[in-house]
This record gives sequence, C-alpha cells and structure tokens, in this order.
Amino acid sequence: MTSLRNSRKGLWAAACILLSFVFIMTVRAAEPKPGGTLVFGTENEFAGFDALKTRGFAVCDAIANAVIHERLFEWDENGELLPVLGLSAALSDDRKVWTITLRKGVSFHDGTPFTADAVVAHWARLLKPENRFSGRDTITPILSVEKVDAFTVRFVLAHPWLPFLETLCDGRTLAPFIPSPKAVAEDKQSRAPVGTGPFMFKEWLSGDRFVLVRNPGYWKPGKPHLDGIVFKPMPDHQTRYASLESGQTDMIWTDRGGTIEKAEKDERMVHYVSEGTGAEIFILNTAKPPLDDPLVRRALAHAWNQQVCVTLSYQDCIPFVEHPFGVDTRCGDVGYRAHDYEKARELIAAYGKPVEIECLHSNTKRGREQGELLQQFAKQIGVTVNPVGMSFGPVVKKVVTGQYQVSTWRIPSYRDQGPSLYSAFHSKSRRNWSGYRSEEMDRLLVEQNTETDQARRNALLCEIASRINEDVPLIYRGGRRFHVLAKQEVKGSSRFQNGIFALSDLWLDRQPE
Amino acid sequence: MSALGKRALHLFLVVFAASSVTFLMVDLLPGDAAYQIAGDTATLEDVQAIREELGLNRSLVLRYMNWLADVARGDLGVSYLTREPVREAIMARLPVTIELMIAAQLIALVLSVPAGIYSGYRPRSCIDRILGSTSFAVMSIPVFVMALVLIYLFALKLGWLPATGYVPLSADPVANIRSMLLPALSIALVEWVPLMRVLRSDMIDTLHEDYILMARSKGLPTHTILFRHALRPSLFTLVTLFGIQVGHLIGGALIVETIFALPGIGRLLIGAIFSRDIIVVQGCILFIAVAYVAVNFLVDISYTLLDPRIRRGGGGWLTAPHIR
Amino acid sequence: MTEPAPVLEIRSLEVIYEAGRRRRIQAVSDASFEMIQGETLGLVGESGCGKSSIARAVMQLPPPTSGRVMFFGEDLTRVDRLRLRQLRPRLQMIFQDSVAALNPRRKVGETIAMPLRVAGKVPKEKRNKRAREMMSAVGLDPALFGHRPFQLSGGQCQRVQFARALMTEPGLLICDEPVSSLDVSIQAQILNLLERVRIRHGLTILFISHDMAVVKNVCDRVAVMYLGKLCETAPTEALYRQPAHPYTAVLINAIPMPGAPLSRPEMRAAAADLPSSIDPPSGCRFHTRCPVARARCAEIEPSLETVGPCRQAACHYPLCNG
Amino acid sequence: MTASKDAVQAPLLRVENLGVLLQNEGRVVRVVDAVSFRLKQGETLGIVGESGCGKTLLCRSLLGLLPGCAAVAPDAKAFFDGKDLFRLSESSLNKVRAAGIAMIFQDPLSSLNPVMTIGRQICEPLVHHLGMTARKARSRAVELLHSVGVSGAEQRVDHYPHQMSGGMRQRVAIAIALSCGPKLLIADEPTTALDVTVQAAILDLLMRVQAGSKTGMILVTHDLRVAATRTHEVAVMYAGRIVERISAGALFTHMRVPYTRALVDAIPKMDRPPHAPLHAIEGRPPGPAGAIYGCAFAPRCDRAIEKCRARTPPMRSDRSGRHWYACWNPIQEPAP
Amino acid sequence: MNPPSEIPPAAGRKSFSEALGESFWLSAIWLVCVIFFAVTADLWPLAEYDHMNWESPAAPPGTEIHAEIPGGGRPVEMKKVSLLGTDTMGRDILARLIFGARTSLAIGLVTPCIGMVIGGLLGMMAGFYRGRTEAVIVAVMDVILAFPGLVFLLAITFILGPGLDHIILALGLLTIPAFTRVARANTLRCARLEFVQSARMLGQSDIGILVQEILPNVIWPMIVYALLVVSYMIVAEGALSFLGLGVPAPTPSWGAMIAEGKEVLDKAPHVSLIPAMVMFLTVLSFNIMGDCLRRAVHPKEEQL
Repeated sequence: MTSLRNSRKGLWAAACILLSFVFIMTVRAAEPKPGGTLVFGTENEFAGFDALKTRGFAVCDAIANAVIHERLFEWDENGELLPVLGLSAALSDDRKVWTITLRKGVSFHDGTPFTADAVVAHWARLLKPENRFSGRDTITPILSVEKVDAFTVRFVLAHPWLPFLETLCDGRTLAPFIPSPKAVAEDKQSRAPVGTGPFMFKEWLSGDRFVLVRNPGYWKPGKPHLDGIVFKPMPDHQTRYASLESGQTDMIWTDRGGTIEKAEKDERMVHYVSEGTGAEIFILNTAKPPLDDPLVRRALAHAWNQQVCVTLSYQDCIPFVEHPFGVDTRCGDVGYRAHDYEKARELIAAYGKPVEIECLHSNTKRGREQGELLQQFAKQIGVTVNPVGMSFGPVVKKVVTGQYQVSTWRIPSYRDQGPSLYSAFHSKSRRNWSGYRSEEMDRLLVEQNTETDQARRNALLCEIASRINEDVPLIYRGGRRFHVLAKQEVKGSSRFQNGIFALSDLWLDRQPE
Repeated sequence: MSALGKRALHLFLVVFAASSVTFLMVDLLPGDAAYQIAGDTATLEDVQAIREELGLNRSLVLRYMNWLADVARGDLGVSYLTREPVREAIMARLPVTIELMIAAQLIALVLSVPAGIYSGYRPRSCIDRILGSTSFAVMSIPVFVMALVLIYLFALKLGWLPATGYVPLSADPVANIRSMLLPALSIALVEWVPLMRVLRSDMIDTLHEDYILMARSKGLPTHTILFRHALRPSLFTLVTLFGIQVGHLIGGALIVETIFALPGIGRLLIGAIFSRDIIVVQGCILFIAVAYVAVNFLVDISYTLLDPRIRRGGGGWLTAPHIR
Repeated sequence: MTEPAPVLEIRSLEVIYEAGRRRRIQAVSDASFEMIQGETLGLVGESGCGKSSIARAVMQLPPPTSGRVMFFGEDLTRVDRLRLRQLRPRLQMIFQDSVAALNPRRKVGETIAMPLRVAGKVPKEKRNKRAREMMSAVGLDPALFGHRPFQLSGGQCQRVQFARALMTEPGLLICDEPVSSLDVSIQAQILNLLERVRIRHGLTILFISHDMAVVKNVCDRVAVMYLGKLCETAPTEALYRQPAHPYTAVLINAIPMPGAPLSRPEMRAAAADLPSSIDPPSGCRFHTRCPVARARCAEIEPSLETVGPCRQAACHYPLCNG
Repeated sequence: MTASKDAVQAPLLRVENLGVLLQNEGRVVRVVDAVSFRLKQGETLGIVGESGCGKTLLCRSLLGLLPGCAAVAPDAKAFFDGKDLFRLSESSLNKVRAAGIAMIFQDPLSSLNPVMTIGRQICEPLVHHLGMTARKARSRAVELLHSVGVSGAEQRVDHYPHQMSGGMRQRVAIAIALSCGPKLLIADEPTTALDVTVQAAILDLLMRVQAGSKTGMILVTHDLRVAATRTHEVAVMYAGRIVERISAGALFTHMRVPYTRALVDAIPKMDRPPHAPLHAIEGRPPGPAGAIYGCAFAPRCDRAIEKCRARTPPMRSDRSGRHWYACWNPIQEPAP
Repeated sequence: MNPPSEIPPAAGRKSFSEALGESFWLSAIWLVCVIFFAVTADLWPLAEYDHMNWESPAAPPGTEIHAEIPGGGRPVEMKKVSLLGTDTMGRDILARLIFGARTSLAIGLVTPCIGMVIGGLLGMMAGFYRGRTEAVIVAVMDVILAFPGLVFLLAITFILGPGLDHIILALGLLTIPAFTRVARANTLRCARLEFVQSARMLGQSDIGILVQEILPNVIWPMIVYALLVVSYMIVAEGALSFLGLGVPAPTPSWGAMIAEGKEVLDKAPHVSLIPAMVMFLTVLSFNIMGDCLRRAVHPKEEQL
C-alpha cells in the first residue's frame, strides 16, 4: 500500500456497491452489445491535452483524456496496482529508483509504436525546467527518467518518496498519460491528442462537440464496445439535464442537487457517485490586514456555517469536511472550528477594531451565493464582507498576485494531497497564495514528503490539517463529491474514481438506429 | 466619390474604429488571457512565461499593429486559449448563428406580415384588438423567460422537441430543424411584435393614400389591392427594423445560445471576453462589425428594390426617403 | 429732391442647388430688379420657376450662389453673421404653408410675441399686450391667444403669420404664395387684410404667386419668371393690357374667363409640360412651348431689354413695342 | 346650352336625397345632406364649393369609396344604369367601378401607385374586367396613352409615375379612368395640383374625351371660373348641401343664392385696378361638428332674415325648371 | 387643395387625459404602486432582504419563517408569515421584490435619461447642422452600434468596479445611438418646416432655434421613446443578471431573482415566476404608457 489506507477502504466500499450494481445489470443483459455512440454532456469546454500547454485541466477533461491516453498503471477497485501500459514496477533497495517494464505490441493512434522512448520523451519534457510544466512542484522528487531498454524505463528519485506510484496513476493530471511523441513533436497534441487508448480523436469543434471514435487497433482484444464517444460542453446544468431527459445525451456530469434529486426519482436514470479529496474553500490572505491577525481569521472560521452552505448552496451534493483528505479518510479530531457565533464575537472583540473585508467570488450563481453566505455570517459578528463577483481569469490574477483578502478557491482533488499541500502552505513555495508562514507547518510538510512509512505519513498529514484549522489560512466551504447521471441503457463496468468516470468499457443497451 | 466608394470607406472606418476601441477596452480589463490559461495552479513565473509565449508582454500598440497586419493578410490570428485559428472558430459557429437568425426571422415574418396586413386593413376590428393586446403582452416577456417557458412546455412537458443541443444540417436535416425550432421560436415570438406593429401602422397610412382609392375605383378585389398595391409601399419601416434585428442577431443571440447550448458567435464572443482571449474577441468584433455594415447595405439596396423612385435616381421633383 | 434709395436691389442673383451626384439645378439665373419704398412687386410664374428661390435668397436662407442683395443699401451677402441677425427682423416673410410656419408646440399669442422676445428687453406683460393688440389688428380674436396652431383654420394661421411679421415693423415683407392654399372666400379676406396692413404700415411687399388674377389685384408692378429667368417686368395695368412676352400672354390666357370667349386662342402654351430645370432648353428657355417661336429663339438667349415705359422683356419678338 | 329636346331621355345618373354620415369621435354628423340631382349622358355637372363642404365625400359615396368612418345615409338612392349604387354587393359594385363609373383624383402624384409602372396600372382593369391577355392589354394601354396625348407612349408604359411631370401623370390617370370605357367620369378637382398652363390643357382634354365618347361627367372644383367655363350645369354646395343648381352660363350673372354671389364676388377680378378691395365673406364655413338650424349660411349672409335662422330652406326651382335654389330670401333676378 | 372630409381639428378634440385611455391609467397605477413601494421600502415592516432563513429555502408563499425585522439598533428576530415565500437561499421574496424594484427602476429610469440628454443633443445637432457634423455623429453612432454592447458593459464595470451606478452609466451610454436616431429624425422633420426659418428671420441664433423651436418638438417623441427604452432596460438588467453580470450581491434585482429561481422551476416555481410576473407587469405597463402617450401626442406619428 502506497497511499492513504483508510481512503482506500472507503473507495473499496463504494466500488463494491457499484460493482454489485454493475453485476446486476450484467446479469440482466449479460452480453455487451457492440456499437453505438455515447454522448456525454460535460460542464466546460476542454482546455486541451498537452501536458505543458494545458493548465486548466478539469474533471471532465480528465474523463475524456482517460479514454484517449493511457497511464503506466491504474489503481483497481481494491487499491491494487493494475498494469496498463506498464507491466510491473520494482523499487530499488534504497527506495530511490523505480524500474518499470512496459507492455509490448502497443501502438499509438498515429501508428507510432509505444516504447520506452515515448515514456522517456514525455517525462523528460515534463521535468525540463525551461518547459515550466505547471505541476512541476508536485514532482520535484523525480530527478530523471531513463531508458533501460526498449521496453524498460527507470525513474530516479531524489529521496524516498511514497506518492511516486500515485503520481504515475493519478488521472487528475496529464502527467501520467503517455502521448504520442510524434504528435507532441508536431505540436498537435493539445488540439488533436494522440494516445494509445481505446478511442481516437476525430473532431473538436470548440463549444460544440469533441468527437472520439473507436480505436480499431486497441491492444485489449474485443474492446471497446462503443463505436465512439461524443463530448458536448453544456455550461448550463439545466440545459445539460434537459438534454439527458430528452435524449440528446446519454450521460452527463453534474454538481447540482436539483438535477440529482430529479434523476433519482426518474427510473430511466442512474446516478453514479464518487467521493473525492480536496475541498471547496475560501482562501484567506494572511499577509494582508486585517486577516494577518489570526484572531480575525479564526473569528471568520467560527462565524462560517459550512453545513448551511453545503445544504443551501450545494444542495448536499458535496460533503461536510474538516480536512482536505476526503470523507473516507479518518483523522480523528483535527480541531475543526465549528460554527459558533459567540466564540466568533469574542474573537472579534479581542481584535478590537472594525473589520471590513472584500470577498472575491466567481460571477456564477453559486459563486454569488458563497459570497452572500459569507457576508451574512460575518454580519452576525459585526464584520462587513463585500462580495465582488469576477470571472475566472481576474480572480486568478488577484489571488496569484496577492491583491485580495478572501477569495473562493479550491484544493484540487488529487488522490494524494501531500504534494499539493506542500506547494500551498510551505513558506518557500511559489504557490503559497495565502501567504501563510509557519515553521511548524514547514516542518510537517517536509517530513510527510520524505516519510517512508505510510501510517506515519498519514498521521503527519492529519497534523497538517490540524494546523490549518488552528491558523485558518483557509475556510472549508465543503468537500468534493462527484456525480454522473446516465441513462439506464448505458451499461458496462463503470469505475468512478475520484471524479473520473471510466468510459472505456461501457456499452449501450439499445437498438442501433 | 462614388456611392460605393463612400460606403466602402464608411465600412472601413466603422470596422477600424470598433476594433481599436475593443482592443483598448479588453486590454483595460483586469487579468489577461495568461491568467486564464495559467489557471489556479499557476505561479507568477508561469504567468510571465505564458505572457511571453503569447506576446502579451509587448505594448498594446505593438500588439494591435501586429494584429492589424495579420488581418490585412487575411489572417485573424490564433486563439490564446484554445490555439484554434480564429477564422476557423468563427466559421465553425457561423452556420449556427446564421441558421438561428434565418429561422427566427422567417418565423417572425410569417407571423408578422399576415397579422400586420390584416390589422392594418381592419384597424380596430376584433382581430386587430386581440392581436394588439397579445402582441403587447408578448413584447413584454423577456427573451430568457420566453425561452424557459418554451423549454418547460415543449421539451419537458410535451416532449415534442429537444430542449437543447445543435445538430448540423449536414448531419441530420430533420434533427437540425427540430433542434433549431425552440431557440428560433423564442427569438421570433419576441421579435415579430414590433415588425407587425410597424407594418400595421404603415399599412394604415398606405391604405389612406390616393392610389389605393384609385385602385379601388378600378374595381380591383381587396386581396389584389392589399398585396399588389399596398404591401410593397408599406414595407419600408419593416425592412429597416428587420435589418436592425438581423444586425443584432448576427452579433449572437447570446441568451438564447446559452440557454439552448447552441455553439454560436455570441457564445464564442462572451467566452472569449470572460477569458480575455483578445484575439478571438477581435475576430468576432471584426466579423460582427462587417456583418452589421453589410446588413445595412442590404437594407439600403432593398429600399431601392422596394421603391423605383430611389432606383432611378429620381427626377428633380422628388426626394428620396431618408435613409439612416 | 434726391431719389430715395431702393428698399431692395437685386443684382445678377444666381441660385444653384446641388441635387445628388453631379446634378445641379439652376433655380435662379442672373436675376436683377429693385423695389422702392411702398411698392408692391408681384413675382409670378409656374411652379419650379424660381420664385421662392429668389425670396429665400433675399432672406439669406440660404444665401444665393452669387449676386448681390442690397437691403437699404447694405449688401446682405457680405455682412457678417451678427449684422445679418440684426437685419433679419426687418425682412419678414409670409409662407404659403401657414401651419408649417408656426411652431406647433407654441401658443399663438407667444408666437406673435416672439419677435419681441428675441429682440429682448421687453417684459412679458408688455409683450403679451402688444401681441393681443396685433391680433385685433389682423382680425384675430384675442381670445385665441392661448390656442395652438392646429386648433386654428388655415386663414387664421395666415393671420397669425401676418401678426408675427408685423411685430418687427419690417422694411420689406415677402409674401410667398400667401393665399394659394386658401378657399376663395378666405383668400379674399386675407388679400383685404394684406391691403389694409400695407397702407397702415406703409409696407414694401414682394408678392409671390402663380395666380395672375390675384397678382393683378394686389401689385403695382409685376415680374414674370420662367425656368429661373426673369422674362418680363412691367407695371401691372400695362402688363395685363398688353403683355410683351409671349409667356406672359400665355399665363394671362390660361385664366378661365367666364362670360367672355377665350380671348386669344392662339396664345396657348404649345407643349403642356414644363421642361426640366436641370438642363433647360437652349436659347430662349420658353421657345419649346412658345406659340410664336422662331428659329432664332432656339439659338440665341434674349436678354432683358426695355420695351416700353418702365417695362422690360426678354424676347426677340416681343408682342408689343413701345 | 344643351338641347331641351331630349329632356325626356332617362338620366344617366339619378341621385336622390343623398346623405353621408361621418362618425367623428363618437358622434355622428351629417356631412352631406339631402343632395339630389340628375345627370344626362354627354353632359357635365360641375360641383363647386369651398373645402370641407362635402363635395369630395359626395363623389366618393357614389363609388362606395368612403373612408371607414363614413357611411351613406340609409334612405339615399343613386340610380345608375337602372341599379341603385347604394344597394349593390361589393362584387357587383366592382363591376360598376371600372366599366360604369370611373374616377380621377386631385393629385396625380399620389393617385398613381409609385411602385408600379404606369403600364401595369393601366393594364390592371383591362385584364381584370375585360379579360384581356397581358400582351393585348399592353397594346391597348399604349393606344390609351396616345389618345390622352402622352408622347412616346411605347416607352412611357414602362415608366414609373415619378419619371413623369404632373400634367403627364394626370393624363395617365385619365387613361386609366377611360380604360374600360366608362359611362360616367367623376373628376375630383383634377387640375388643382397643376400649373395654370397645364390646367387648361387637361381641362381641354377632359372635354374632348367626354364629347367624343358621350360619357357623362361630374367635375368637382373649387374654382367657379373653371366650373362656369367647362360644364353644362353647376351645383353650388355649402355645408354639405346643394344650395343652387344653375346652368353654367348663368352662374356669374343670374345666381339667386347670396352664397353663390358672395363666392363670385370674392374672386379677384381682372378688370379692376390694383389695390381695389375685394368682397370678402366674413366668418368661416361651419364645421361638421354642430347641428345646424336653418340655413347654414345665415350667420354670414347679409340678406339673412328671421326665417333663415329658423328653418332650412328647401330646393325650389324657377319657372324654367332648370334653375334650382335653396334660399328664403333670394336675390331678385336681374332684368335681362 | 382640399383634403377629403377635412375636419377642423379644433372640433370635438378629446382632452389629453381622455385620449390616453384607461389602460394608460391602469398601467400608471401599477407603476405608481411599484415606485411607491420601492421608495418607501425602508418604512415597511419587511423582513431583511438579505437575511437567509436556512431552515426554509424555497418555501412556498404563506410559510411561517424566522425573519429579522430591522429595528432601532439590533434587528429583531421574530416569526413571521412570508407572504410570497422564500427563495433558494431562504430569503423573503416579498422583501427582495420590493428592494429589487429599486434596482430595476433605477436602471430602467435613469439609463434613458443619460441616453436622452446626450443622444438628444447629438441627434439635434446632427439634424440641424447637417453636413460634416452630421457625418461625424452618424459615423460615431455606427461604431457604437456595430460594437457589441457586452464588451463595453464589461469594460465599464471592470474598470470602474462593479456597482449599480456603473451598470447604469454603461447601459445609459449604450442607449445613446437610439436616442440620437430619434432626435435626428425628428429634428430633420421639423427643421424642414418653415417655422424654423421664421425664427431665423426674427434674428434668432442657432442655439436659440435649437432650444426654443426644435427642442419642444423633439422632446415628446423622445419621451415616448424613452418609455420604451425603460422597459427595454429593465429586461436588459434581467439578461445581465442572467449572465452573472448584474448588480453585486446582496443587492437584489428582479433579473437576478428570476435567474436564481430558474434552477428550481419545477420544484418551487414561485421563486422564479413571482419576480417574472412583476417584471412582466412593469415592462408591460411602461410599454402601454409609451404607446398611449405616443398616440395621444402624435396621432399619426410614425413609429420607431
């Protein structure tokens, strides 16, 4: 086991439920029917598929990406390493070198054979400092990737690093997926991705559709069942749900309680859920008065009622959280600052000065609600909050340049939060947007990074969560939970891990038109 | 200078002014495309690198000059965000916008012309009153409410038509028409009202003209008088208004495109504005401005088709109707 | 005794309108005449002959293309804008369309008092008092003071115009077809009013009309125009007794005369239609319609020449001589 | 003027007790009242009166062309060709409109459709009523244009009205009116909008046409001089009623109604010196708003007597039976 | 020239208020009510418009809720029947409607004033001076028209910061071309008439003529048009809120309320439909008033 054990357990349980579900379905219609095109309604336009060029890689992007490209390994439902393009991984004795043997006889959609060169070229590209790979802070322990022979590669680490395999498996970033070196060299990868996956890119009309077709030369015999997958970006969730109802789409991504509720009542629909890690947060700028004073931050944290936010604004489609490791991870008491106006008022009284804060939020309905909620709660303790709605770019600019006080923000849903917490809270990190400085925190972050014992590391991570709750550089708005709605006729094994729904093995139980 | 030359100059000036103002305005907006691209995991260095890569660190004037030079060569540039050539991006959305526009305006015409003729012919009649008051009520319903009501009714309750999505005409003509019907209807139901009202009022005026009396004194039947004698001279305001509406629709029926998830120009533009993708914004503005001027030109031409007095340049004793 | 300076003297007046691309309409060409104090000059001609253009050129609305307009010895085409604004109230005009000539949003009384308001320095009560007096003087019921133009009849509007014009005590009154849109009974009222105020205020009047009978009743002297050119000027009695220019004869003949047989049937316009003023006929402009035209008329343009006491005609073959 | 021999001949048009009701802001007013006259074939009736006296509505009512707010009084009759025009269905009225009674309007610019070639406008009734083919109708249109004195008719048929001068347009309007060979021509102020020299030519044309085809004609005008010189009989209208019907030759000399005399006196005379005062009628004609008691002209009349204000004078005729007048206190006939 | 059946206009003319008709007065009553409540919003014992009632989101009309009534110092919390129910965040719809009326009316009523003053001035100048002045003004207006208003709107709100006043300013500037067009057309129409010449003959200066002769004739068509713009602007605010570009939180506006309620349209339709209805009635009232006024002021005025 190389990752958080308890999170595995939860996932395992969830997977079991799903598996039994799938089992029932398979019993009813045992034989997968080949053919048909699945239409998937996504929330946003895809950002592209080049690991260097693509930065805003969202969950839906990852879903599409996972059927075009493949990783060396995946986690299976039991938390065991599942060979994909890699066949086996071996760790050296000093725990600093990973040797990985690769699958033979696989080729990319463009005909390029998959060899160690492709893996090395891809990783070398990511590791090259000039390339400024956006996730480079999370892979700093990797020193180099070397080709041993045509189908063996070696990863050399700077120190023993537990999250390494996770880095190779996490579907939420582009780094683990091996693209065709030819397409990368020709600079086509971003708009017309080429991988080894079961589906091949056919057409991308921005704002309208992203079309994939069956890869006839896929290395897994008999797969995939579908003729193709079409992704349709539909930013309006009601539109998206309506399209599912009226048959324009077969599956949709959603994060709205209203649509989920409707789908659960509708017997034509199936609702898939996956718990995630990370969290929806308010990020607090600890470098800027009055939030440089922990009293004010703590007061705000006590004033904030996460449960109301989760219920009212998210309609309970995300969980209540006390730490960013997902609901399946038990950390015990991490000192979460529960909603308590009295305590908050005392803290503000202790601060002794009037507090007025500007809160940035995205100018969506939900963003607006978050701002208004914070404003309402803060009002109760005599703190004035002015919500300011902005589109994504300007919010990023303000936060990145430190010209903000409070902003809606998010801890991404990586399966291993260690690296991302490191880059978010280490005082030397370039991504420490909250400006949080604490020697204790720095120590914990460094220790968890090099810790070789999983249990010890988990304890360290929980301690980090406690520190966060103690000093409040962020306030939790809610955890992450992912939802996919599908028609009954969408069948087949449906792995849904950390928000990524595996579409590759699906098939459609309907008469071809 | 010839009329055509004047118009070309006018077009050029309008388009140039619109594009420079846009460039300036989008540049003044906080946060540039680099932040959008960098996303929430970026560092300042990343942003800086992206800015360099995109050429965003150069001065505004320089970037504008570059863009102009590209446009002069027929190249609208490449989107900062998606790296999609802007010309292709616009061309891909054009069929949607044009189809929506044509469908909406056709429905609007089909509704407004007979209604306008009839209520102009029989003002204050029962039907005219009904048309008048319903049209007023309909006119007061915002497009977004209309669209929601239509979806609720026809897509969710009755299930006759798809709620959303766009099927290209080439893919499936029937599905294409079905997918366009509701969006077009929600625009048309709001737009036909002013068309009907101006036609009605012009029709009333025309029917008071002496030449209608003359036609009646010739013993011609009513339908001949209405359609052959009265309709054409009554179309001026209608055509003008029609042109204005089309001009607006070319810019994209933003709300309708959003609600019905149609990949049109309007959505491309607002997406680009939100993400500060100035190249795409510029391309769209260029296109919209050119289309706007072109539509006006077509409206002017239609005036001359409608009234021979303008076509032949006229004698010394008449003045052409005022054209905007 | 020195000869009084003419009230209005027009020299070589030319008015050209731009009509679209490369089309120029010469509305008035080379018109010259003068008016002395107390005189009523009639300017007659068919529609489009340039009568109104002369009137507007005199008013500098807009200024003529070339030529001089001397008003009490001052050249209106040369004075600066301020002086022109000072001079304008002394030049007043009565328009044919009396409804259009009155601001629909203004009360009748205020319209009449307007000249005093523009001139300034007259308090409101005094202005209104003067306006009411003037209304009685032009035969308007002062009770109409608060009415608006659309509530009045055409004849009443015409009276309002007179009242407004007279408020400034003008040196020259130009009447542009003041009665042609009125019924005969009202027409007679207005013509009588014109006569009354002419005597009372000692007005000099430029009277423009296409109706030869009305002109006969009103004017001391008549100038006949055809396609932008003056073709005859003569004292009224002499002109009607014996026209010198064939066009004058045609105009007089066109008046239906009940009881009398059509006096000279041969004096009818040859072609019914007026040629276009964009490219007028060569030579004498009237030759295409002239009942007595000869070959020379098509080639050489006749100039205005004296054909009798105080009368001039522009014709190679005038109908009367001396 | 006309021969009295054929007085027994049935009249072309017989109008009896014609009234026109106008709905004006909720009130109904009679704008034309108790109008009766007869018109024989080949004769011209002149209708004169000031604006607003109802002469135009009178003409339009005969062809059923009243505006929406006006209607013919229920007891009115107008016999044309043995049919009562006011009791015809729309379709039979349409037949009368082209082939029986044709109309010429005041302003030739506005009475011709600006967006149709004049050829098409002439051909329309030919095709519609006479069932001609398009080609035949066209050649007939050229003939018609010729006959009304339009030069270059072959080219002119393809022109639009705005390409012609006012006089030419009125000739085209006359050609349209004549296209189906009507028995009665109603000319509503046909020359008012035209220049004086053109006016004479158009009136000449109308007289020629009428004399040539023996049609009857109603010539509406506000100019007494035109009526006196171009018609056979003149009907003078005041406030919706005919106050005097008199043969044209006698109009200026033998009128018996004070209003007619006042009109005649108000015309500027050619035989008087400049600045001579005119005989103006003071006051204004009554509007259609109020009910009128007695003679409508009484308030402006210098011969008005008590009776005039009390009762409306009926139409009376003199001994000859051709001179009708409505006046309680008529002017004595001057000695011949 | 005798127009047929000429009726002297003085005869039987209805009074101005009669000519407007009863629908005008019905609309006026509705608008007066809306304006009255908007102005006196603070004086009514309403729940606080931004107070969220977590327990009862999207409650139907007539539900008893906890409400905070603004008192002298601290708000008083009490149980209260919510007449129109609550929205998705548990806020009292009635209070939000009434306070939202302020936003919608402010946008609807102030923006046309901006357009009317600037556009009217430009249009009158263009129509009066013609020539080069007109060419320049028309060209500038063409640029504004050819330019998507959204970009401008975003620019203004981003540069000056979000806020009702800036939205009003931006929307107001966007209405200028339309007003310029109306003013120019009407100026052209009456500048041709002789009364302008008459004024000049009296020695009136250009400015005097513009202000005293032309303005009174241009102002009414503009006011009539402004009423149409009012309704258009109320709708525009709704559209902006729909795109997330409306007034910043927590200020309520009708458009934002409709957009918010859109999500629960089938579950709790009142959240969206009540503000939609109010907006509809208000827009309808402005439209009716504009139309009646147009008919009363200019019986035969051509529509724009």
